[in-house]
Amino acid sequence: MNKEVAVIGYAQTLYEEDADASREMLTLRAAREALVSAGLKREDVSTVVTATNDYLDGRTISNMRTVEPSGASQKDESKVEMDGAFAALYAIMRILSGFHDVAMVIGVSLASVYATYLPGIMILDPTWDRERGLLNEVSAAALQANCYMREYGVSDEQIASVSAKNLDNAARNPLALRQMPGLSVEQVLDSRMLYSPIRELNAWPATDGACAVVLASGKTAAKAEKPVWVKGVGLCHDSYLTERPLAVMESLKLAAEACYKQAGITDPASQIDLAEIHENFAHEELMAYEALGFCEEGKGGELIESGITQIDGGLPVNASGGALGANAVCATGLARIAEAAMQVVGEAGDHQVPGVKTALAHGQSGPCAQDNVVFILGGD
Amino acid sequence: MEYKEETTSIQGTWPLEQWRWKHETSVLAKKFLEALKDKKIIGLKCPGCGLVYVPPKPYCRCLSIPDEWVEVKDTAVITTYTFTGSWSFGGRLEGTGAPLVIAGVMYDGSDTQTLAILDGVDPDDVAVGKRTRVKWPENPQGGINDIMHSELI
Amino acid sequence: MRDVAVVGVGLSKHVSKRRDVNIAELVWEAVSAAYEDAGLTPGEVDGVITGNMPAFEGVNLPECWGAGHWGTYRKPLLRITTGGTTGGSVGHGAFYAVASGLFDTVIAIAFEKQSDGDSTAGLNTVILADIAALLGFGVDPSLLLAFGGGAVGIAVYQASSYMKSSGCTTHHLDKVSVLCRTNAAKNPHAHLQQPGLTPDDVAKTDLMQYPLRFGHVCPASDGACAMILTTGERARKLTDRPAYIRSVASCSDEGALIGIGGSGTLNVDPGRQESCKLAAARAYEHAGIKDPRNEIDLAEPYAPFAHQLLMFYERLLLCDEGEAPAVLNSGSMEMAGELPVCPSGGVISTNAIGASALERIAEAAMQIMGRAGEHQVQKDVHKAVAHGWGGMVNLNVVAVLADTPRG
Amino acid sequence: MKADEDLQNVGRVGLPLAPAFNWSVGNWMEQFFDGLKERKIMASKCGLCGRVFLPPRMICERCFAKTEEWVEIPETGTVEAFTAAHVRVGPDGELADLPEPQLIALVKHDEADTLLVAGLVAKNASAGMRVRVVWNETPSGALDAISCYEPMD
Repeated sequence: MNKEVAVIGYAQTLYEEDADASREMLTLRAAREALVSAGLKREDVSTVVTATNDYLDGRTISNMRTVEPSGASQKDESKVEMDGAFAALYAIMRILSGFHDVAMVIGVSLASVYATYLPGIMILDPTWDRERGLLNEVSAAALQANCYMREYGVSDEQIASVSAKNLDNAARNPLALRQMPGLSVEQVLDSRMLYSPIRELNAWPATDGACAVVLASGKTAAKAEKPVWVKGVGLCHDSYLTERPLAVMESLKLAAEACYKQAGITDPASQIDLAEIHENFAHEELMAYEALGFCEEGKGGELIESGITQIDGGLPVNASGGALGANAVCATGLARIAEAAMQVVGEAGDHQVPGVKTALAHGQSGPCAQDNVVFILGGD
Repeated sequence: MEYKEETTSIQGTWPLEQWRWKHETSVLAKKFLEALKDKKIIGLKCPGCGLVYVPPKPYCRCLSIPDEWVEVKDTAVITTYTFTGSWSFGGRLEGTGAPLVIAGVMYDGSDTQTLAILDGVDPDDVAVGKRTRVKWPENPQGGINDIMHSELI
Repeated sequence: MRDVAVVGVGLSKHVSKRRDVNIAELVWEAVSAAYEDAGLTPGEVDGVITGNMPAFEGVNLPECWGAGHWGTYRKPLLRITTGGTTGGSVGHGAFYAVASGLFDTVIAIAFEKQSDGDSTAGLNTVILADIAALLGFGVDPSLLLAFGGGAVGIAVYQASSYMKSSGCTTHHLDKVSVLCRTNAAKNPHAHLQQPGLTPDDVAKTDLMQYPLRFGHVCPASDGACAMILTTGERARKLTDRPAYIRSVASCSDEGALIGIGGSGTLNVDPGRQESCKLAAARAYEHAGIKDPRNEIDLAEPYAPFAHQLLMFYERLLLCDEGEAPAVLNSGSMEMAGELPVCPSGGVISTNAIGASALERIAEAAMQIMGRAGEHQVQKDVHKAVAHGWGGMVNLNVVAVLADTPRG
Repeated sequence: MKADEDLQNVGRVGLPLAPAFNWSVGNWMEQFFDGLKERKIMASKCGLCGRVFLPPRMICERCFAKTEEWVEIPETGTVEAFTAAHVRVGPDGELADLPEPQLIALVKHDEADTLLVAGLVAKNASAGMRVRVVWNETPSGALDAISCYEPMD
């Protein structure tokens, strides 16, 4: 894509364990701040795409009450019931169609409202897995981690070093929930075991929060102070978790291929300056390295060991702390877009990586990262 | 394979009893209800667009936060109405006699509607646009029931 | 912008209980019919837009386990859900997917299998969060059912408000039910098919809550709808008469749990539906339609309750406000009339909720393509409008279709 | 964490409601369920690509064709992966510690192409180990007919 759509504003609320605010108020805060960031008024926005989930929010039509606080009153509003990164893709479609000029995208959820692991169980095959009581997001991810480790000889230490890296990075991000400066691999491996090999610090923390991103057409974005152009997008859905090889993220690979093609990326490891990956569990980041072409298949463990993905490495991944640092479901992937854009603009403060020109943002949805979406963002 | 018109049903639930919704309104309600004890109806006015929300609401469609408490009148205009039929209350009203008339009313000075029961009113006498007044109890308790009943003026 | 056209439509048969299939298998029936209608295979489609109203089935993200049945193997997929308007929103998503240039051919899939859940409980989850807020105001929970309009919901407030402003009477409501359900008798996919139904029959059904009787209200259906959209260029290769989607527009207003909750304050009367007028006006403008009353040949408004067919006919700018009851009396809305309304039988005859608004677009497309079979209207349909309604009386979606591209 | 007390600005409320569901499993799963009653494991096979679905699926996702062949597959298989569960999801939806770890295995049955998840009772579990089904002596239905897997001696 050549200067057709750009991120022109973004905002995230503070990620908290138990926010002293309703979902609507978090939405309103994110929307207001994103408009300020974009230098626009509510009237300038023509379409709003929210990302919420009825089962998380405990109500049918979960977008019903986000209409007003997202600024969508009497506007063309829709809801993507996936992560906010998918909602961003929908907003991009709306802008590319020529029907809309400026789009607001908001993802929000409050883990303190819902029973943390029940919505994930409700995704499972209701005719078999769901009521058998063994699978949930964490146990499914543990089975995936074991498949991956077995297939490629990846170690517990390599997986733990993802957590150590991201939670240390999170300590530089004032909005992150789980900030653990100097966290060591040993400390990660000492944390509470959930489903082997997944320990508490290998898994996302239950989080309250919202993220908003303002997107604009090329014409409007050209007038913006610091447009971050969307250079490529790609998404893909994979088969149900018991019907696909779990050791590889095939749908992420396909999403990345489509995205790279649009963005003219032929050598991702050298052309991309920074990546924000939606890793619900630490091992997923290693699997994503491979699917995104940062390294060869099976070499994710070696890549983290090389230090390249550290915040001061050649290809920093999750300088923000990633989903391990904060995971307000539905906002998490969108926050990766916001963080990637922030890095390109140079507004990331203590977790700013110098010289980021091209950044990758990734979002996922469904058990064992069944759906994936990838964006390449860049400056002028 | 023998094709069955009725196959096994698996039972499951959505255990919503585990959800805890968060609302600013529950906090705003306290002030609103307290005012009812003095037979006063208060709402929140939006600094952005001037809309007056009764009952109070924590956010406005213009993305401002209504923050000014204002008093509105207890007289109102009917905006819509309904009355109960045999299936209201899941059929529990069947055979109990007079229908219950419920109207949407907009208090004078407010920009929003709320619901009021019009006691003993013949549905034929109700119309959108007619005016009502709150039937205050002698000693308001500071609950929504204080303004739940209105009469036609 | 690229032209976007419908090249295939598929619907399952709609009934109250399909217990021989699971959700995924039910949806497959519509999906495979759409592929057959379009003469395409899943391999020739490069994206999937899907949605339903999940509280009815109790399954979160049902495509995660079910989409293998829908030809989605390793394809881009977007799940869009917006309550009653879900099907319309899915159709709009499919439109934008092609119009954006990111996808050439996509399939829109929307469904509901209400017999897997308890429809009333499903609907109640719309307002539980609000009820939780109401309790903060000390509202007597036993009154909530009546306040909420009993089983009919806030529609009763909307109905009486509309009837007051338009002069529509309960007799008109009876006639709307007759119009739709006798049309439905000619539609093999429709749920309630009542050939020979008379207004008197409807008037004799029990009153649910004033002014709505059982005969004025939709059934709860199990059913699915799928629609294949592609570029104008490819559509012309696939069929002689594609149905172009000229434009889509939606508009969301404030949720209307009348008052008290504080979160739904109803600045607008539920009978006004300004958001429908706004959406319609935007859609007509984008579609290049200046005079909808004369240019539109057929309308598929989303009307699960009888009064809504008339109300939305007005709000879709097809006549002046308050005129629809007279238009109904004139016979113009009938299948052989000047501007047939819901020849499919509409939502009052068939309501698999998440699918219903997509079915409005699909039915309009079928009429333009001349593929509606026994319920094909007599006149040539050049331009049609399809509508969806939902949320807490606050969401409206509109699509304008035609037999020619925008030009 | 989810106390019902009011904080400064937000109230939290729960309601004792849990919508119930009954999912009809369809004729393909029904065939599987009928088989389990007789301790037979029935899988459906795609006539085009030969892929064998366990549990059965009506449609082969790769070929978009009905899987119309049925095969009875052995009760033996290979552990693709397993996890030691130190916790489980309690009725409140949160993770609760188990008194001792339990193994959960992802098993590829011989002759099947998709996977089943069930408990694994083994002293020295390892990925790639050969296992067989342990049938539940008193199943309450199809869902618990397979009790767990045990190592093949």
